[in-house]
Amino acid sequence: MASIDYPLERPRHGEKTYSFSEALYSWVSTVDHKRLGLMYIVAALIFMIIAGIMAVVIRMQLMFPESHVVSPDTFNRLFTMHGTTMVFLLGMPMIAGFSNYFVPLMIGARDMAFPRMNAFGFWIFLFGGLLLYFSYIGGGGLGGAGSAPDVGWFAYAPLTSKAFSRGAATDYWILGILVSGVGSIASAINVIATTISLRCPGMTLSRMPMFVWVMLVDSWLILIALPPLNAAQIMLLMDRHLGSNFFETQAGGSAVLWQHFFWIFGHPEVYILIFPAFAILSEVIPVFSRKPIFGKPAMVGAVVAIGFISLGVWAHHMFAVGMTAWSNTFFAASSMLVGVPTGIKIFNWTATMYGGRIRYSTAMMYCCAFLLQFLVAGLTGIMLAVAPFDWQLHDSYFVVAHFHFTLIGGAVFGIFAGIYYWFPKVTGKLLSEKLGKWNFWLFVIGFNMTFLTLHFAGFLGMPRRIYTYAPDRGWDTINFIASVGAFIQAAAVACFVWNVLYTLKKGEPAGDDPWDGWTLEWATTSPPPEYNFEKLPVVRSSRPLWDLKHPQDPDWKYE
Amino acid sequence: MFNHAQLALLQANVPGLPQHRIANIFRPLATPGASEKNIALLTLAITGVIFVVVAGLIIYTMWRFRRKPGDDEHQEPPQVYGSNQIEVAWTVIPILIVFVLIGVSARVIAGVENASPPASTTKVTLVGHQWWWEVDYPQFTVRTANEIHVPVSRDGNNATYLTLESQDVIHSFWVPQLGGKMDLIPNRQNFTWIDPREPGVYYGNCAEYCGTQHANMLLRVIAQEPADFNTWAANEAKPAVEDPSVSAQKAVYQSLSCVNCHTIRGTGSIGQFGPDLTHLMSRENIGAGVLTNTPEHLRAWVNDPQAIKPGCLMPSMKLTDKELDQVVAYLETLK
Amino acid sequence: MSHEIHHGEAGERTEQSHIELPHPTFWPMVFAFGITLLCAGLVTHWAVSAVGFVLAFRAALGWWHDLIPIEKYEEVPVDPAHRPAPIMVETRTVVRLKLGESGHRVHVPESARPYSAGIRGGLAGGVAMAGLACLYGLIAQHSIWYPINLLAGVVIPDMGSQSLEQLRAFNGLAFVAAFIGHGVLSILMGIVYAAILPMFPKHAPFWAGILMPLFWSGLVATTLNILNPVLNERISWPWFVVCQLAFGLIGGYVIARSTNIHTMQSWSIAERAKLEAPGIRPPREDSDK
Amino acid sequence: MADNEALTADALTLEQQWTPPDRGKVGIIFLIITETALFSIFVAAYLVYIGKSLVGPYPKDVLEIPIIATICLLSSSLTVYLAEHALSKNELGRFKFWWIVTICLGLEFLVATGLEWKKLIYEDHLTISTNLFGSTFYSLVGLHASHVTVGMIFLLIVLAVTLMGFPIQTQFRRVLFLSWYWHFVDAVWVVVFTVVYIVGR
Ligand code: HEA
Ligand code: HEA
Ligand code: HEC
Ligand code: CUA
Ligand SMILES: [Cu+2]
Repeated sequence: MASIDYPLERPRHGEKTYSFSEALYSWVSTVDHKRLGLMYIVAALIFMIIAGIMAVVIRMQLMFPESHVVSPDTFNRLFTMHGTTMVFLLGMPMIAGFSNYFVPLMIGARDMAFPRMNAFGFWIFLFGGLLLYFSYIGGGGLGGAGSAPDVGWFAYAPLTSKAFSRGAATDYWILGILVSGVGSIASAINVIATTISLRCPGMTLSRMPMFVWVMLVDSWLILIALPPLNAAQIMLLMDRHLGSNFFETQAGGSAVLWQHFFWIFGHPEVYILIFPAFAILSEVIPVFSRKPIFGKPAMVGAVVAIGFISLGVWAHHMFAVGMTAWSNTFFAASSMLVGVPTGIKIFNWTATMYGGRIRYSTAMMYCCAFLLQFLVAGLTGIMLAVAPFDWQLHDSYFVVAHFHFTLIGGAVFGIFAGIYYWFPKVTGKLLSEKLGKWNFWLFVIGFNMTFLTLHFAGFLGMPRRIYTYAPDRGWDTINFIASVGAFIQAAAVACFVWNVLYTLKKGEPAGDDPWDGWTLEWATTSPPPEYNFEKLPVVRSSRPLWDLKHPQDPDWKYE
Repeated sequence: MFNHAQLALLQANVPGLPQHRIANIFRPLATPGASEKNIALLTLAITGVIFVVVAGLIIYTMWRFRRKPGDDEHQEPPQVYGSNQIEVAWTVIPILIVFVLIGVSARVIAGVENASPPASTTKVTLVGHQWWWEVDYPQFTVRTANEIHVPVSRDGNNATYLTLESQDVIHSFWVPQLGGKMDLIPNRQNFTWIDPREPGVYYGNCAEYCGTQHANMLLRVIAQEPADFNTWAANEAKPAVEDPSVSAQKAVYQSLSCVNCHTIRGTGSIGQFGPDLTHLMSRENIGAGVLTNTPEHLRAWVNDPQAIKPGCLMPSMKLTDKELDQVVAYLETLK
Repeated sequence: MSHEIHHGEAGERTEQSHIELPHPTFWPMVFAFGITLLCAGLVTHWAVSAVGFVLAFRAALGWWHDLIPIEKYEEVPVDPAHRPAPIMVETRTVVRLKLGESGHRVHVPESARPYSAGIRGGLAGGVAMAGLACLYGLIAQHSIWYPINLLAGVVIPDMGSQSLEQLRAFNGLAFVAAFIGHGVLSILMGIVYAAILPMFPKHAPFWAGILMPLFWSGLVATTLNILNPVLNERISWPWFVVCQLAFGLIGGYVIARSTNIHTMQSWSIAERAKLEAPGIRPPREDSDK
Repeated sequence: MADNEALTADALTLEQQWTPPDRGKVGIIFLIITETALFSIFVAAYLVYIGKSLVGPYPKDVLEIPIIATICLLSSSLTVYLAEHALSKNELGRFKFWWIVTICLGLEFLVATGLEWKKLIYEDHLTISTNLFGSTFYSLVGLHASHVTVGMIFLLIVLAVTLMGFPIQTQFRRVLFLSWYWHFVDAVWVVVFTVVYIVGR
């Protein structure tokens, strides 16, 4: 068995061509963490394009008041599937993908702790996602008119009860996420076990790269946060199929309880989604600034703090359900407190760049854009956390703008930075910088056109999830600009796709260590062999490759 | 299908009442909205300053430390690992800011939520339905739909207290210029209050996704001088107008299944599923704000509500043209 | 099964011809598919679940077989044509932070005020400020509780509707709120001040003690109607500024009086543990304290 | 170069001392942690809905404290420990004995639960859809019982292969982890028992 997928620069010894079925077989039966990681990332990107196209349709419908691009029900399905896909089928597998590929390489291991469970995790995520999408065909029950879920990505009860959500659409939503959630849990356990048990000699916890640290905390958050969602979904499934009454308000059940359970998951989830970006920035910024990460212990402390505080802020999504003044105050306070460790991260990245010699490749540009956009996102988050302000902003387009700033300006920009940074390692080819710049600027401009403006729609009272609006409410210009921005974003993503395809065909060879990096993955070939390292490395500091490149002046003397 | 853009131009105004269509949260005209605006401004100022300082720092760093063409390629910059002192500073300063914000939020939260109703106040029970609002005035035994009439509260001592309930799924009451939202949740009662300072029609939307026609679950709060409000309420409290000239048409209405879903007080029509039609013609809008209440629109609505508000819970009744004319003629007398 | 693992420097080559890796298997994939079908049966047809169950069951057996009695491994040949380029020693030097010193890898600053000085300073400033404020209360309103109640107006909404009488009287909740608020703010301010003091130029600390409170007063003045409406109505600005100045000067004085200690941040662990031979860095006078 | 010599020596000692924790152990511990998170939500739902049922039957009318089942389940924790201990000493006979005892105790628990449910359903007419008590009771106890069942299946598999002559000593690690899982299931029962039969009544 050998790799057959990506074109390699160096001819492989004794390479032979594989037939399609052999290739397929080698992919479905692989337990190699790199291939699985790659499959995760590719699947996630495909889901992102699908959900992105849905977003473009949403924006087309909202471009003008009273337009009829899609019907109300279709619109509701679109935003539900868009949100659900982006969160569960882009965000979650991205985490698994990046950590699968790079954690073993960075800690000097040959594979993940449980390779077979790793494969299982990927496949069940994929099948779960496909099951969700199967609802387009089977949502009305076999033979019935099909339809996808239309209950919003947080599926508030009792809209999801049998009485208000007929057909099987909501069941598909539950099952799809439940099934793919099993994959997330499996991969999280795997990452934790790998980092704890498979570190190469000398890789103490304090020497572990920031990337690995953040992924470790992220996996921990997944383990704590996902089960509440799964539990609530199981209850909902029982409500719908066995007639239990958890969220049946007619029988005394509580609609608010679902919200608590969902957000006990949901808030940590948003940090789960942003953490990979944090992880990637913590690797990319130092390398392109030519300096070690500033205040590593504080950075580690900050992620851990975010991981813990974020478990206690969930009800800031529920300021309008009529909680007592005490609860509202408590959740407002805890939400604002998350800003403190997050601030530490922003400041420390900036300080890493300060005094450096910054090389602006596309990866680094995405990092810088992240810093500025995520700053805006975080500060609008603080506004939302001020409960009285949130009574106005809740469920308005301001919230939509806030979370796209965190999710695109934050998570997606971070992921793109990571892709530009590690693409040469994974494929042996450098992505075109020229196309990369196009991709970057189009994305940044389009993104700000869409979502900066949408903040103001929120100020003018525009609620979210409306399929249409009257022309006299003062929302039309804003929505028009936002929609144009969405097309520009689509062009940006298309640029990216083109860049990847083009590079795979004709890209420049990258060499093993194109960025002059410091972590262990740059010590092996691009792409790495199945066994990663011929000899498992021994490390003495956080930057093992610095030590080798500067034998006179190694890090280990100073840490 | 209807061209809504054209219809919107026809929108009739309540004579003399300004229309507050642009629901700008920074132009509040009631106490809760005003205190929310104040704290919003404070928050915007604080976050604005943070943004300017931090973004300035980031941009400066990005520019100042970029690699320049003339740089010595044989040098790496100094390797600085960190600084506890600076890090403490940028941990503690945000804590300070957050501490202040928490204090102020706590006060405003309690101020709005725990305000006790003054002795004389209008009480309204607002019940959410998929996709319309039932408005009850227990003090006046009035039940109407979609438009919430309240007295103006110029000096703030004539506030209206709303009890929020829901018949089916969660909805949310949001009239931005009057105040923030409060959800209407089945199997639970929520409370909120508004005290519009100026007469006018305040626009708002249902702010919690509640199904197909969530977008067309619009809200209007109509703030009137107390005298006008009382006149309105007195009229609403009466049973439906008996107009002998339309008794034939009334009979047609009553022979149809409309009566299963709609109430017209004083007649045999006692359905509870749809909006109360007793004083239908005193309303500016039909279908929770999708259409203005003109005879043509009314006819169009009764003819085929699904064409106007697709998915709404009133079926297309498939009336003959004749029946349609008669039913609408009857409805038009319900002043 | 031999399970040797060889360690070496990153990128080092091995003499082994084969490396053991887990054997590929498709059973996990089939298992996942089975489970998905099992669930999908709920919304389609029970037969789908049945097929899913059979698949999952068969796959579980297959999976176990890969693990038990021993995990299946495959021997992957080490590919001599596919080896990382050796890691080159870089010729680049590293810029020193200050010329002539060894400090090119540092934690800055090298010496600082201890945090305890910050806490002490913050407390001293806080006490001074509170004392002055109470003095003002005594003189202007014949009650030391008056300023305390006003301060509590930041968090307590009904302070605004209270009469002058009530504001003069002792109010337990207000006292607790004001005490905690004032105390925490004072201590945090002190810590910040101590932390950033070494970064000021020489006489700056003194001026900071005066300028910062003035700046702060200005900020408060513009936002006080939102921050604390009660205080806004009743504040006496001269006293307010004096109280702020008292905090700045006294707190600043207490902090500035403390001596710098070495942060030792720039020392390597070996040095800190006194393991490293001398000579790596120039000797210092006040190494600890 | 002195430095390099120091390095090599350093590397060698590192390699010898480097014994990170067993991955299986880490895996099972974190599996237990997520399961705990899952259970805590069901427990939370149970607590929230205590006394909220609109119609009967109510817990105090129909629930009887399952003393014997509880004793069985809790003592099975001890027996599984004894079995695993015996296996670590390579005493196969004792292992088999205690393992079978464990299985019997677990089975007794499951049977008791089944009988309890049968009584509740057919005599007291409490089903999952009757009221909130029914919903939360069956789901929480059922979730626990399903975990017992899964544990039981694994216990039986181990027993079966052992009786078929498979050298189970070679799988000591896996048996150990299974016993940890079993302890976890017991610990959860303590919580469920407290919540359902003591607090909830
Ligand atoms: C990646 C995802 C992500 C991230 C990181 C965040 C980060 C934050 N979010 Fe956001 N949020 C979402 C994704 C995210 N959010 C999503 C998806 C929703 C909507 C879900 C839905 O309804 O569909 C949402 C909704 C949401 C709400 C509910 C709004 C509503 O529905 O009414 C609130 C309310 O408090 C909130 C707050 C915050 C806060 C305080 C942060 C903080 O963590 C931000 C911290 C960062 C900073 C503050 C900036 C940097 C700090 C400094 C420069 C230091 C100085 C700063 C201070 C002293 C303040 N978010
Ligand atoms: C990671 C998360 C993520 C990401 C990246 C995005 C990306 C985008 N989102 Fe979305 N969004 C959510 C998460 C996300 N969103 C969530 C959670 C919700 C809430 C859902 C709910 O309310 O339930 C939401 C809701 C939401 C709404 C509100 C709907 C409503 O309330 O009515 C809108 C409206 O403008 C929107 C727009 C967009 C747009 C324009 C993008 C763009 O950035 C998309 C850009 C990407 C593309 C455009 C890809 C297209 C690619 C091509 C065209 C190339 C073609 C190539 C090939 C064929 C190979 N999103
Ligand atoms: C199955 C129940 C049902 C029947 C039968 C029904 N309606 Fe309705 N009707 C509704 C509902 C529900 C609404 C609210 C729709 C919305 O706004 O989403 C409504 C709204 C209306 C309105 C607008 C009221 C307002 O204030 O917005 C009018 C007028 C009306 N119906 C008239 C009729 C007439 C006339 C008939 C018979 C020919 C009829 N309805 C039959 C359920 C029904
Ligand atoms: Cu009602 Cu949205
Ligand atoms: Cu949140």
